[in-house]
Amino acid sequence: MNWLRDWMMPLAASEHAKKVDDLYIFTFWLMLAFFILIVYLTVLFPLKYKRKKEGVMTINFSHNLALELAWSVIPLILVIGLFFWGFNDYVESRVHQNDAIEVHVTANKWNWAFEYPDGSRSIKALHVPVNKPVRLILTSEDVLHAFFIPALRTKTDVIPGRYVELPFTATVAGKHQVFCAEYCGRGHSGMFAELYVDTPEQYETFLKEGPEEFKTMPLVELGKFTYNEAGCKSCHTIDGTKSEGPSFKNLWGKSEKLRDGSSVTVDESYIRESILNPTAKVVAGYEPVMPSFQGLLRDRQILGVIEYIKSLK
Amino acid sequence: MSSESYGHAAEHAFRQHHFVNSEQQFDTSKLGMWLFLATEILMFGGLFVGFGLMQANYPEAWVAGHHHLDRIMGSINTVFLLCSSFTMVMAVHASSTNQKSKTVLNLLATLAFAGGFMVIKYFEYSHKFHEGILPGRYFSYAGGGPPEQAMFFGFYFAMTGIHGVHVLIGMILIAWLTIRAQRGEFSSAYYTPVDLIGLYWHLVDLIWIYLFPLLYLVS
Amino acid sequence: MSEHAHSSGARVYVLTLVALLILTGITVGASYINFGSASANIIIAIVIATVKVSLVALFFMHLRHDNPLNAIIFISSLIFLGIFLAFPLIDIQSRDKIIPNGLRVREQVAAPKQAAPAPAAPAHH
Amino acid sequence: MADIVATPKSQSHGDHYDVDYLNDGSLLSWLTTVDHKKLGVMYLWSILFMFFLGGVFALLVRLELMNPGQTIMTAEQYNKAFTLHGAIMVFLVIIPSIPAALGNFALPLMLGAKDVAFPRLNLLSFWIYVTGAIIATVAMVTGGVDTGWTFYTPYSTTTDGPVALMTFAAFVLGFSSILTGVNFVATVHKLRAPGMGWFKMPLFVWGIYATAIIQVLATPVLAITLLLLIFERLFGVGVFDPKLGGDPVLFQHFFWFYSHPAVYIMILPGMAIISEVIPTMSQKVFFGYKATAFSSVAIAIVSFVVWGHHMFTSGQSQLAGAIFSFLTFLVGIPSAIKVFNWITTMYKGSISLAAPMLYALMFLILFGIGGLTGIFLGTMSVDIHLHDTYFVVAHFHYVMMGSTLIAFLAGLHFWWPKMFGRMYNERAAQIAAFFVFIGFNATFLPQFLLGSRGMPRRYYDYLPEFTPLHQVSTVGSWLLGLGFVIMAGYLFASLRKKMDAPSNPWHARTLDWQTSSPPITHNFHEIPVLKQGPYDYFKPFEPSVEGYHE
Repeated sequence: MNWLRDWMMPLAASEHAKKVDDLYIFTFWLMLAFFILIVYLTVLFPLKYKRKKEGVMTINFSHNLALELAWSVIPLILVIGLFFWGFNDYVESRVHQNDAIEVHVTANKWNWAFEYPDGSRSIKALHVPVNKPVRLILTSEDVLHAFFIPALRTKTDVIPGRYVELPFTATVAGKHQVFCAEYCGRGHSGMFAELYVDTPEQYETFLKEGPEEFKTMPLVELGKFTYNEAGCKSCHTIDGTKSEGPSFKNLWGKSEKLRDGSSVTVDESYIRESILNPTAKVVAGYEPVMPSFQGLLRDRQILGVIEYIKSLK
Repeated sequence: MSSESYGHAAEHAFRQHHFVNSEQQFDTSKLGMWLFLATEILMFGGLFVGFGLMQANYPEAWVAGHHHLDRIMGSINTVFLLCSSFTMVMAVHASSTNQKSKTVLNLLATLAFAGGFMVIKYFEYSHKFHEGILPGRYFSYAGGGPPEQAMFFGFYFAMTGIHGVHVLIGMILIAWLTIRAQRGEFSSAYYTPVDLIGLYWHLVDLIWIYLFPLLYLVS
Repeated sequence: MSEHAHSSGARVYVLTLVALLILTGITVGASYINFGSASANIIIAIVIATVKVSLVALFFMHLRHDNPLNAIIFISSLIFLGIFLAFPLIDIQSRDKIIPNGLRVREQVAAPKQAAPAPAAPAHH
Repeated sequence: MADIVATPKSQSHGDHYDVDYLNDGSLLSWLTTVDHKKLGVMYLWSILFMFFLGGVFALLVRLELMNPGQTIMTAEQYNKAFTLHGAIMVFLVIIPSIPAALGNFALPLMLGAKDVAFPRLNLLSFWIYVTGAIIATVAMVTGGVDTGWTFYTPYSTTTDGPVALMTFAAFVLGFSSILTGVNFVATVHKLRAPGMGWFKMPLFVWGIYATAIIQVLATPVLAITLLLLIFERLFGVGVFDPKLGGDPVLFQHFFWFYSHPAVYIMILPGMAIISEVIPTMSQKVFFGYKATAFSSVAIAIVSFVVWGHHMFTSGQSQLAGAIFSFLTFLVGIPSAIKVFNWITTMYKGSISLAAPMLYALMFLILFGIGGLTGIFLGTMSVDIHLHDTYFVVAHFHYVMMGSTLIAFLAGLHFWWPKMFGRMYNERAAQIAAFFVFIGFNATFLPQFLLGSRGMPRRYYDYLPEFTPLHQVSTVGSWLLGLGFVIMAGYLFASLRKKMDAPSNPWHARTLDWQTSSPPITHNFHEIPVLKQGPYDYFKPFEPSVEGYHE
């Protein structure tokens, strides 16, 4: 029956997903049997006993204990069976694995951010190693969201002010879609993320160097991507207007006056220092509010940001 | 039920045409009132459930919040409402036994107790407003304490406020009853309105019996 | 239609009122005494309130002599209220309290972020 | 087909007494009428108007989903459109549809009563409904609401727009529902005709009675939930807002404590109509009368303890989830009993395939799908995957629309001759039923597949791989709309004819048919005295109203 499963369900990327599919398909056949019975009788009786003459008396068939017991007790036994099957699979899927890799997931409107055990982070792309138990710990910064991975047949609501967990072990390497499944406003239908189930080597590389495309993207483009996704744009504009931080427009090569009175030329090393240790040299007229991006941005991303700032003339 | 024909002149004027006799009408009205009271219980019940679950989460805030409430005033109000319930039931009793002046007197006494309750509530509320004890984000009490006190007072004002509205509605209804009783409209043959509004009034009392310890006596 | 009016006369009402007032005194008095834990005090207060409510319902509201249907309605509203309280209570009492390793520490480090947009919450504010 | 011979026993009643209710009194006097039949008819028109409005929003939503990306509206407009579609259909159409419109009209007639227990309360309830509808309309035109009909916090407490007003509208509508429920419970208890014991009541009455119990016990909780939500928005009390220490999951408990039983407020009256139409159109005694009657009440009670199955992924505790899952399965059993009883009732009947029966058969199939797919959703591990996807959307549309609304149409076609004294065009009714059936299934069957493949609900935009199924669904919705247009056509056309309906076109045995079509103002000339059970089609008809014969 694999064709049926493939037709109805997305790819199953974990053992749990396969179990869910088994139960789903089993329930499907069982319900189909009942449905066919209902449709058969619903069509048969009106055709067979179609009114031929007005005003005839019909039989007095008003109850039959055996029949009534049969269609009460048989469904009862079946649904209790289904309950235990479904309950069992559910509990199994939520068992806490001690050696699980803990990834923290933060949802906000309308973005997913991930933080790995070594402190590195990614946005809209979750990397996990294949065949290793993973434990997501999720929270939301604003409203309810839901982290939904169809390929793993799992989902959980993400609740502000609370931590919920979502354990899984992905067994099929590759890229899988993640949706937000709890309505959260305008950007709800675009609140995607990708789940990358990596081979152990790929995962190691990811932790060291960031996602694959970081290595291939042109530097300026990577810088622009980082500017948009890593949060730079919340405080630094690119059109020259003043925000929490200095604008990036025409910043390159400029001589900036610092809070302590000294001045500095904006070059590669100053930008790098400002990203990794932002409070060391703060430009006059600004508060030292920028957090460090140490561990958050890979080397090539920092280079990209520098190139991007260069390009903003 | 009798099989008497519809539409003929009623045995007395209080019967609506779709009832067979006035006993059926009385029973039906009373059943309707009890059903309405059940909805009231579940409506207030929702508040109690929310209150109780949040109390389990923030016991300190609840204790801190209750310290702002005056146990003495609460107790006096409880006594007022209990007495008003008593005078109300006496009014029902009097109206069902054709004692017109006793009915009116008891209804007036009920009104007086209810008025006393509202006056004390007014003093309690204005004292709290004065101190900046307001629900939710308007809570601006300077004396400190757990921040969830704002939530406690959200419940306090919601519960006592909705209860107070019920008291007010009850007072209006009782005032209307008093006028009708004064006109001699009630007798042992027809005192349904007194009985039904009496039931309503006792329910308002019942709710207060739970509100009082939960709000004022937490410690 | 008025049999209940005769069966519970004024004397019963007076006795009920006296009992209610005494119980009010007891519950106020009990609130000054510490019974060991906060929940013990609450339970005592609720038990007394329930006794008072039963008195009002039975005598003032005439449920004792009334059509049993009315009592059934009253009691079933309480039962459904009980259901309404019980299930959320079961839920809240049995929820997993997940405190991830090191999360609290990280939260403290991250605390000043509140001033500036945090990198954990980049873009689209 | 015999007409009623309703010569009044006593001429003293005067002419007014014999006028049919439709022509009794000026048009203006309808607005203050306490006649349950007129109120039923006024509810009917209001609900049909609201159904039209909700249907327009539905078609807009489907049109937007014709293609991925922006098709005809922006994301904000889409969010408002589906919210309004849901809120209108749930609060203004489906919940009042059968009890308030058809129930008001038929219930007292079936009981042999002159009116409901509290006619003035009935009038009040109608005007509260109208007030609620007006408030909802004001909320719609002053910006609209984008919370979804479920008003989940904290989104609903933080989003812009007149959410408090919309919530207040639902709050007001709740009171209309409560008062109707109170009225019906009292009516069923106290106003049954002489000889009508509990087990001689028509099953429609049982169904409406069970519904009324839920309305009385559950709706007050909705009222207080919405009130707390309004407080939350106005004062920031924080009960449901985690930023202030509250618990958003608690809101879901509050909401579903009402809204799950509300699903049964919607479906029980539908089942009630089917229990009336099938034995009548089959001229067969109802099979398993007591089991069906009790299963209505059982469903009503069990419906109060299953609400948590809306919350398996919500962060509710696993223990609570397991309890709710188990109880959910139990509620399936009474439904199964009903389905088999309906089918067995047709066995060896004398079945007419007139329009009401067509809709009843349609109900059996669509409710079959709706009910059986519910089993998937009750199973915890499967529900985790299916929750908040199109599978759920399809499932509840099969139950709410495919079942309740189709049953409403069955009832409408069943009682139309009684309500308005006119027969509609049977051929046109068959064509409309065909389009409704094809259109409905084309709209919602693909959505099961969309859901199991992982398409989340309330999405304005979607991945390209879902496009073909969405397009089938959208085209289906137009066919469905076409069916309703045809229906509106022949129903309105019938109203322009002269009154031609016989008093008992379906040869029914219940009391509502033992008076003229349309009924006289006071329903019956004499109090009916029950001579026969409601479905005693195995013996000759013995009217319970004196002077009535077929």
